[in-house]
Amino acid sequence: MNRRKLLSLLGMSPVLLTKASAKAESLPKNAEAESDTGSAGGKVTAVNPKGTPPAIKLIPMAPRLDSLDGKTVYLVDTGFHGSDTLLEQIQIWFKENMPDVKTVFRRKAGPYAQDDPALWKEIKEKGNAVIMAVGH
Amino acid sequence: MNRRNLLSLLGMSPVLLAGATAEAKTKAKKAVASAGGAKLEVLNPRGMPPPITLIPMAPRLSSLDGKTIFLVSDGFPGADRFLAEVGDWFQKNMPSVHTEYRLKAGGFADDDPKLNAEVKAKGNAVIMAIGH
Amino acid sequence: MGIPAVPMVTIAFKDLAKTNCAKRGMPLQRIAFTPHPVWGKTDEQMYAYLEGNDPVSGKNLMKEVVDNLTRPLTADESKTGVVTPPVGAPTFIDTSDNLQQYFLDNGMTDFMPIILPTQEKVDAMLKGTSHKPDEVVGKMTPARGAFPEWSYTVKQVAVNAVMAGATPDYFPTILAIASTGISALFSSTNSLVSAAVINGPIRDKLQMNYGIGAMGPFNQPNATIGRAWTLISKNLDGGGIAGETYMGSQGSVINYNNLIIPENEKDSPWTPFHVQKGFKATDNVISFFFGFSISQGQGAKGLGMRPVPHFHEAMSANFAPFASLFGAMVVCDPLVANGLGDLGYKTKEQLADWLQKNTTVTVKDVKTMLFSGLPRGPQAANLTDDMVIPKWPKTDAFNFIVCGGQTNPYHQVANMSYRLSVSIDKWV
Amino acid sequence: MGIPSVPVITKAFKNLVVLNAAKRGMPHERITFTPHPVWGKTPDELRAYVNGPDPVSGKPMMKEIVASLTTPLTDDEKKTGMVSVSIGPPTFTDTLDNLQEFYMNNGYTDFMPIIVPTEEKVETMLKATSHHPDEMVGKMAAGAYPPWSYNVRQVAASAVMAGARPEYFPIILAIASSGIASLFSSTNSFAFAMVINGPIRDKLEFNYGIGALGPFAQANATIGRAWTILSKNLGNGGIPGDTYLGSLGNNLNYNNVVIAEDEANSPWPPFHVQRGFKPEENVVSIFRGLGVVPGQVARGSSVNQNPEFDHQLSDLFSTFTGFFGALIIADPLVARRLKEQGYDTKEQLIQWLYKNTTQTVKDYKSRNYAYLFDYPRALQGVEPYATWYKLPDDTVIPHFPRASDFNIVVAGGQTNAYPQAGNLSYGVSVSIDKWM
Repeated sequence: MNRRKLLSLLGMSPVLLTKASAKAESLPKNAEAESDTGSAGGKVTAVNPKGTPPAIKLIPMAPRLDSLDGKTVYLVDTGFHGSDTLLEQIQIWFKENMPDVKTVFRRKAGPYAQDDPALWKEIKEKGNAVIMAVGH
Repeated sequence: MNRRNLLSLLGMSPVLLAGATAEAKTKAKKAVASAGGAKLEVLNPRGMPPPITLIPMAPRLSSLDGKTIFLVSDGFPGADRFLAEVGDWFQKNMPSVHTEYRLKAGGFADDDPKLNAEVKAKGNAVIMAIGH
Repeated sequence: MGIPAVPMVTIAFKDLAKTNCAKRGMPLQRIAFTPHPVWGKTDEQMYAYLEGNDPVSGKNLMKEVVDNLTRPLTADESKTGVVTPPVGAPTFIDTSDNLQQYFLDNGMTDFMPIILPTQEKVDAMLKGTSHKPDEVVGKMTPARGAFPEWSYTVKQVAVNAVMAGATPDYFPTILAIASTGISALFSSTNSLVSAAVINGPIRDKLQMNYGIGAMGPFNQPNATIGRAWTLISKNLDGGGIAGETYMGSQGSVINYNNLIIPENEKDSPWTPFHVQKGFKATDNVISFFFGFSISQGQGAKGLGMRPVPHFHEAMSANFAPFASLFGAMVVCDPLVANGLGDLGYKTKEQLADWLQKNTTVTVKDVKTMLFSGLPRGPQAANLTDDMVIPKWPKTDAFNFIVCGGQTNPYHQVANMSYRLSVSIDKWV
Repeated sequence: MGIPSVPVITKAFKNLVVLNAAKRGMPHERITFTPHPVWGKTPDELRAYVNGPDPVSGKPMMKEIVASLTTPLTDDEKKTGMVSVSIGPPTFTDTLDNLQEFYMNNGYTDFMPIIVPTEEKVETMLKATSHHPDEMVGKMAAGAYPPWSYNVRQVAASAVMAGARPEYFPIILAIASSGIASLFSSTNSFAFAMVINGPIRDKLEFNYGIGALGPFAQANATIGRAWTILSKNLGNGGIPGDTYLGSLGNNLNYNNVVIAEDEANSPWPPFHVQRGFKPEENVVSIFRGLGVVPGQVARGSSVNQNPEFDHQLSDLFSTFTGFFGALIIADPLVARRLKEQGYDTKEQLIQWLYKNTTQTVKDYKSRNYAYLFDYPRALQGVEPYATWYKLPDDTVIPHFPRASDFNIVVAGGQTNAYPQAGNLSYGVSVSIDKWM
């Protein structure tokens, strides 16, 4: 599935996103009245059972760097099995292919969905970019 | 639940049983109509139960004095010890009654023809323990 | 037998005992009831039962036993003849709301909404098979030997398939289930569960889910075929009546929809299950399992081994509380199956071989397990308490099904035995 | 953070991550994918991943990462503002048969027949509570997603669909108010349970006798089912690959584990009273974890001996993860037998089980959940994990970290002295009366 299709599943049309409009489009159509073969005869009106999703605040991405030369990249392990080994291999890749880049490996403390404010503070002070490994 | 309700759940009315008729009466009532909506006709989802042959109970003894009673366990946990207590009770209360303990072979729902033959040959009555 | 008999039944089985005697032709059987349970009671407590009253009749228990053996029979008790229990009218007419309620009140559902089985919908279902509506499909009982078998036709199965929410293209699979006569609501005080493994191209034709959430509520064929099995187990054999034809003390949630496991054949490194059982890869087959529930394997030791998880050790650890009465069925995510392949288990048989040898128990422990048995035959004499023996004597206790969405290398383990496989194609 | 970052994700989570980034306000987030899985792969195999292509874009993985960190942002990527998400029109009109199919095809159901929620039926449901149809009931998310909110009317629609009777509605509202979805987005296929206490059990004819957990009563069946349907509709849960990721799935998610406690036949105080409620209050308590297993298989109860349920339960727990607790579902026969053995209170049994259910540090560390969940806590200094990770391998430690991880409820038809146990943790208890 491509990103456009995925987002429309979410009820977010790409058009909508580009315009950043707060107005919702009624995407799902009414059930079409098809051939009236059902033994349950006439038409009835039924309510939509869906809850109310929160409005989404768009977050601009952080500005990119001109180049990674001489920069410090933090490699952050979220704690899933195998992430540490993958990030080690990324570290080796930088050493071999972009030796000017300094890499720092950190395992995020706390469960995977929890923030680690101390780590974020450290990265903000000492780092220029982050690569996070998620999944296993 | 009393026996009458139970049997009618089964579709066997006590009347029916007493009459021992082979004809099944259509007992289920039509659902009663009430307000709202058109009526539909729908099919009964039930399968076909086999006919039941009534089995007359074996004639009773006039008294247990001097008779042999087989105490038969179905093999559930605790049944053996329970029947040992039944044996004790006869010894204390009706000492002329002779009791024989037997564990029925096979699964709890299986017949044990060998045991049946032995009981028939040597016994006058049976007490079976079921449950645990 | 011709010899007077009195069943002494613990009161928990009162309804069961009475209706079952009636179904067997002795509706007026003289039964004496004792308090429940006897298991776990001391000899003194049991003797007190005997000196006390029958909790149903209120009469002195042993006096009642003696009386039942000696009091002359009444005319009704001596009756012979044949009775056919009626199952109600062939059709019911009412509004859809009232009919939903009527089916529920009369024990014809799993207590959830159904599609009402109108003639039109049943006819549409019947188009899903070439078999004639009146053809007898099979016989079923809530427990073989304990209850009489009922029989049923293609049409009666179709009514239940409609009710479950199945579509006509699922019907051959449901007929195959019904043809085995296996009830999903087996009557035992153990709350047992049933599983069906589906193999062959029909999995994709029906768009069955063998990916993410395969065993959960995410797909129509998985959900409704499983549900249909429970509905036919109630309606086609009189099963699933709590206290009468269903005795599981605590019950199981799995009985609602049963475990429906289409094998993920394309992502599996191993032979599909039906091919193991002698069918062709292109055959459509449903295979049946039965036993004590299923549990998730990711809590076990061994799975967190680094860097490579020891799936086989985790499985063996997960079998620790299993009873040897039933076997071990393992549902492996494709990631697990492929991981095991990398570890050298190139076939299901190699894995079964390792697990049979390495899943062990002490003789002493087996003696404290209600549903596990010690080896029989000549070796039985030489067993000592501290001896370590395999939990299952043969590798055929182990069965492996590959299924899952590959989001995590997890497996689930079921203390369940394989029963049989039947062709779905035969019912198309 | 203001610092450019790139998530590196295994391909299995593609849909999840793209959708989740969008829900969190970054629909264009630059993501790099690796083949799946990385768990169980050797360093050499992972090296090949790093030197190979991103399996989604086809571009060399590391070049893509560097480019993501250094290519200037497009206008779209810099955008701010608010977007709302559509859930479609408030009603649909069609024949009952077509609506039945429409609701299923739109993911509103559990793929089984529903009662179509007509305005009339929803109105009837709403009469069973004094709360206003527009009152907000709560917020729910099926994982680490922005939660959805819902009012009394929206809960009523799901209740009708599940086949619930109006008198069940206060219980369904109480469940919805907890905000706990019964379909949780995790690659683990979690299970959920509820325990019902108070006089409402008899008023609504809950089954806590024979077959208590099975398909034998309308209240148990439809209230359990309503939880799953509302988790889909109100919490946006249960979309495979997006908000549901359980690899194998869990059969218990259809109807959930609904346990009405058999208070009358229990020798111990009912569960809600243990939690500080009065006996006459109606309460639903929620549990979550991995599932439920039967106990009669384990060691401790041969035919020839009297059953030892304490030992049996302890044995059964060997395969449980200590990450979740143990919920013991004792048949009244089991509970009374335990009382005869000397466990006068649930607490005494819990203390025994806590002390006698043990494992070695070596076995503990070999558990997947220890590495995933406990080790990061140990790094934060959280006890007992920080201490456990420092102990020698052969040290014997408790299987569950706290005695409070155990809970006991009594239910069953007394046809046999069997327990069941769930690897389930207590979440919360909610008043049902509040929603009458």
